[in-house]
Amino acid sequence: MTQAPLPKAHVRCQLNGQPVEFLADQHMSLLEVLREVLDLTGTKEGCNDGNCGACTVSMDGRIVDSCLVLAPEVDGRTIETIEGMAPPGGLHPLQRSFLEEAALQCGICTPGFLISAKALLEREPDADEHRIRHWLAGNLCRCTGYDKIVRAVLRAETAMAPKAAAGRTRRKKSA
Amino acid sequence: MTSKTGSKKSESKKTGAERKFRVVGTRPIRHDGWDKVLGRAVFGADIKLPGLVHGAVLRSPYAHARIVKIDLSKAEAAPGVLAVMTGADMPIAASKVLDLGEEVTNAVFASDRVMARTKAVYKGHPVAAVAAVDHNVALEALRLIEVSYEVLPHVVTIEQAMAPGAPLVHDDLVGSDIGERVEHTNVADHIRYEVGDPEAAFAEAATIVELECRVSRAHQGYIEPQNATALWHQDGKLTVWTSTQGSFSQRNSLSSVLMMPASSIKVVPMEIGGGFGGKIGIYLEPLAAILSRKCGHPVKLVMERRDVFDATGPGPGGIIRVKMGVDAHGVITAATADIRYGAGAYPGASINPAAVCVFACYRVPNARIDAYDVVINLSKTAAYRAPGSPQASFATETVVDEICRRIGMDPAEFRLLNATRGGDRRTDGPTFPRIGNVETVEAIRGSAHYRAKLGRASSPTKKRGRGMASGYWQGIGNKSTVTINVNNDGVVSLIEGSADIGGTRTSIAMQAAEILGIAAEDVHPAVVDTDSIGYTDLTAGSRTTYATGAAAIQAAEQVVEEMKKRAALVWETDEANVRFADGVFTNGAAKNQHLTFKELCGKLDTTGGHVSTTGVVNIRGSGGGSFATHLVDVEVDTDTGKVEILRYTAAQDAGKAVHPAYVEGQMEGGAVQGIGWALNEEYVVGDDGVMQNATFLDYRMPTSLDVPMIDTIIVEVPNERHPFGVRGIGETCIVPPMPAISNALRDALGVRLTELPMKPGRIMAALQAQAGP
Amino acid sequence: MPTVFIAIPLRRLTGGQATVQVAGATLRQVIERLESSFPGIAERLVDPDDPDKLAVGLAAIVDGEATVLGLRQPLEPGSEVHFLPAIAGGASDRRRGCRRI
Amino acid sequence: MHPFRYVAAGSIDEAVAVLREHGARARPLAGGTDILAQLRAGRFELDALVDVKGVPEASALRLGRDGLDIGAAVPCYRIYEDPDVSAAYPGIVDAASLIGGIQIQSRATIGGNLCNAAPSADSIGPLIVHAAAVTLAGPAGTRTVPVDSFCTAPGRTVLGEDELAVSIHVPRPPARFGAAYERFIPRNEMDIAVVGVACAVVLDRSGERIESARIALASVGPTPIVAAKAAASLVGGPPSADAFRAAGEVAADEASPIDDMRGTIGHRRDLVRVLTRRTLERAVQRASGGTASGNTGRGTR
Repeated sequence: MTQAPLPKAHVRCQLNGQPVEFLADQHMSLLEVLREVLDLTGTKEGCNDGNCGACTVSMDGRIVDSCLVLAPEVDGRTIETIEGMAPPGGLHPLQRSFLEEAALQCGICTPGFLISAKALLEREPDADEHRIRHWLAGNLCRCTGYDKIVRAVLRAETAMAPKAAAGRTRRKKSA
Repeated sequence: MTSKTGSKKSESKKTGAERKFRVVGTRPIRHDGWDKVLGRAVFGADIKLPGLVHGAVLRSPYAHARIVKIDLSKAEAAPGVLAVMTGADMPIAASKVLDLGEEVTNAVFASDRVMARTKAVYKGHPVAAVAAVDHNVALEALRLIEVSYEVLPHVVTIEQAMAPGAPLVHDDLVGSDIGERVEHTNVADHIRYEVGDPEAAFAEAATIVELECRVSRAHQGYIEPQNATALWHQDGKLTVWTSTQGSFSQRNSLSSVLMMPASSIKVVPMEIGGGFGGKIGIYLEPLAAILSRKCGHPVKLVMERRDVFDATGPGPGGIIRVKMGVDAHGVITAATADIRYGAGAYPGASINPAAVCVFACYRVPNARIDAYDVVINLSKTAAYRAPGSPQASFATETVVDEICRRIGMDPAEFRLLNATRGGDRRTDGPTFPRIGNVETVEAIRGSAHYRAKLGRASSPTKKRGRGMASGYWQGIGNKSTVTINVNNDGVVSLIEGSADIGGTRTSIAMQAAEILGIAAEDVHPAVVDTDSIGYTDLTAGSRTTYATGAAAIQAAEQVVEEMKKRAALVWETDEANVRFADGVFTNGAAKNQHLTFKELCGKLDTTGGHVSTTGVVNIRGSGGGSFATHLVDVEVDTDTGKVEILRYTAAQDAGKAVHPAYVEGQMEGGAVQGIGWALNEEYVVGDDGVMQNATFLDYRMPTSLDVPMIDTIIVEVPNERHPFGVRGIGETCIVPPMPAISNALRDALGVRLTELPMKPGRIMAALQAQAGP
Repeated sequence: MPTVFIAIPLRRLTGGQATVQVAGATLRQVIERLESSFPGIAERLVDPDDPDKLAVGLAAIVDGEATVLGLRQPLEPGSEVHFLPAIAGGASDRRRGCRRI
Repeated sequence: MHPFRYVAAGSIDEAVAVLREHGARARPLAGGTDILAQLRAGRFELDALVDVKGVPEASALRLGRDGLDIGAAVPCYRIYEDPDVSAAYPGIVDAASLIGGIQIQSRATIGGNLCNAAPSADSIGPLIVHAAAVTLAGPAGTRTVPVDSFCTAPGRTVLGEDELAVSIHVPRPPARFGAAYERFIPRNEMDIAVVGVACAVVLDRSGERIESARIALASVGPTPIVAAKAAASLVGGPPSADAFRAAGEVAADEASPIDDMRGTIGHRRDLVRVLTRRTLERAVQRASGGTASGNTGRGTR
């Protein structure tokens, strides 16, 4: 404990479309940096060991648990968090469908689910219920029982690809 | 996974006369929704304050140990450390703790629980805490605190704790055995209810079934860990920002533990990331307060997940024996229950609600219920969604299922034959008002699911089964305050003190909107701190939409009365001539004189100024509580013991569903929590008294891939105690899933699982026992 | 006259009687009359620190619902009174180590 | 967490130099999904973590004539999203798509899974039945160790303090080869194997006889267990249900499970029987050109 403190890591990355530069302890997680250094508290901590998905962010287009990424590792990377999801003044179709389907109760897991679901729909815009459930299994929700979350993702698929998906989703979705 | 996404949502079963609603029963977007989907909602751990510093808590690694010595010197000297505290800093003097006995106040236990003084009585029991310039410095400083422990023998099961000569969790605990004082015991309480003569009735019964069930303690599993930020102001006042189910009850607890007047404490409720009963008690708040007093900064403490499992209160585990007898027609004639719950390290498992709920679904003319509150060296249990009911009801509902099999009666018919109705006496004495028990059974019997065939299993080694179970939670009423401020633009601000965990801002705002004849969106609800609204009881006991809703209705009705006066001024007529309906004021004494609510709001400044009203309620009881009946289809792999939930339907009495989507959400979420408790969730405690699976990885809560869509049927039997007929619905939904799944497994496999969780290894062991050696 | 249902731990004081008819227009009056018939029962029902309150951890269920007025709860001639452990709702945290009934 | 240095190594030499400097107080960092959780839980403390994702040999995924080379820092998704690898190495893809959830698979690596040496590791069994070997680099140069002799105890391997795993070589499977991995978990995702079984078979030309077989078991011993007797029982015989069942019985005897929070001895032996049978069926199906792939990470149903 008596040795001199380690120098901080100097990190540059793209964050929600903007270049960002920060200093962080070398052992800090991306989650800590987002919440404590950059004041982006939309990304939540639920377990700090990669088992709840509340801290999910996108890194170079892939979802990761930000609690399991070290701050210096994001140097040169592209990070997207919940704060960067909506267009200015609006909502992403998933954000809207989560509201319309009442897909959140307490809301603590919601940012993580939204980031995960967005990554899924960017890859598989017509993912079916099973695929959605599989993709979202790394995100725990304790309030909703997942029913309305899955419905919200299905609804967003329709909203994002109205022509292609309308007929199929109508069959899949509840009245 | 074969969920039926095409399944119809929320068949609604209406019963009884109905008021015509314009807002209640619709599905507006929740008011706090935008902030929550944008990541802007500020939860407890998100708070930032000028000068904020961070803390960490040192916890006992032992389940039971005397604290011989704590050396803080190295931690205090470490760079960046601002304050260190131990139990010696807790305001209640040590000598007062020795006064434990009949005069003990629960504040002593609450205080003792948040930080140990002389001995640690559960693994994870705080023994010291540090505030430092950042969280990691605080964590590192914990490693510099030297604690010498004398490890004591522990008891972590009910059998261990009740055994003759068992080590005592508290040397000075005074227990009560049906009112008789007992010393040197781990049984804090034994209560009994008795009606009629159960032994005589059993002697006459045509069929008797008795089962002993075991239930693991189970954690609420909220995703947001406990957190608290406190600032001890220079003038002696205290502000606490925290995720809590009740800011006022939190204030009361802090007042007792910190020995300061409640009025000197301001509790600011942050957005709360789930509670389910687990965020009622105080954990970190007093520690943050004392650290703040010592260092002069606001101090933030956030629990780690491991500590959430180790050191906060899950629902209790228990051993429940239920015996029930029926006559030749299948009518219940007698039942007894022996309920033993492990309270954790301090008394207060939910044994009384267990006793109230254990037979609540059935008419039982001759009954005896014994319930025991047993202290053990695990963290003190807390409320968990219908606290006490699921464990006891698991035994009752599996016994009922066995009786149905024994006498060859359909389980829905059996329930309809024996169900409690309004006017029936509960086994604990009082009579039910109008209730919806029968109606939930009828709703299930009438559902598409009930009529559907089970279908063939997906492979030869798999077997399918169907099970039904009912459940009850009583709920509470109590105190709530709502203030409505009317704005000139026709929008009203609704100020409340009820923590919103699952959308109650909206369900309360909708009730005010209904009275005011305006859109739900034109009521802007806000949950405020304890200095800014009148006393409001906690968000628990299924009370918020019911009781705070009633306060909102009262406040809105006062607004209408005042606005009628204003309309009379506008029209220069007598107030008695002004009528109000559907959001429009009309002058009964003149033609074509009417003003919408919004229009009249524009004239407030010229008719006497702003309008502000406050509704204050203190409601006796819940109006009978809420009943539910669930139906589940399972498929079991007899090679591995793995269970798949194929189809699930939940019917529950909501009285009147204010926002049906959030009523469904409660039913769906409760069912899935119950599925978790039924199949996998448990505390695995080692011989060392330490929970071995204290991570989300190993605690095994259901993921989205583990459950199907949950079909819901909202039954509406109006609550006579609420103006709109609303019943609290948040809790009952966790009661039926565990027995429903046990009953479905019985149907599929021919074996009875009596121990929760019904994990694969247990199912395989049961199948092998059935097959014989 | 209101009917008071005597909880099992208190029946020792009532000579085993499970229900007792007691005159009284409020809970306080009923408890006072109970005390005169069955000495010692009041101290099991009333908070020793506040004579307006029920004992800690105790609820009085009057006509099916818990009273919120404590001993000032008005009673009807046909009222039913049960003294039961407090249900505590979702709020079982605030319990004592030892109850009085 | 005890503060540590983060070093992004650009070459094997750089990485080895840091490991040499710190000895037991430095470790390589690949996906980090195990080591960061363990550090935070206080299981051990380090003075340095060497990120090897920038080491070219460790981040390459190469499918060549002689087989597959999986850099130790290659995350799972790169394996299962590669159609050629998926077609040629379904047993390894089975494991790569089972580890954690999607978030974890973005980061977690087969190399990390191997070096973490958990008895329950999902990828080690498939590597063993694929006869894989791991290349280690240290101050004295590189050496190659067969995966089946890499783990020595729970969390322990033959790796020296100043060594790191660089890549894993999986030989090109012979003709009529099939492999499969299946695990049992109580949930359907985000769980640790109660038992895992990996099998590989080579059929003879007729497809009627098993020419060779390998079976490896996870979570039923301190290290992955090679069920050699069970595998031997199959050789020369037909790929029949009876043979698979018999092999399952032998494998259950070869397992040495313990009771712990994730399962009991009895249940684990039962599961070895069942999963051996099931994975053999799938491996043979794959060896015969069937399409028994399409794992969605859902564990045993």
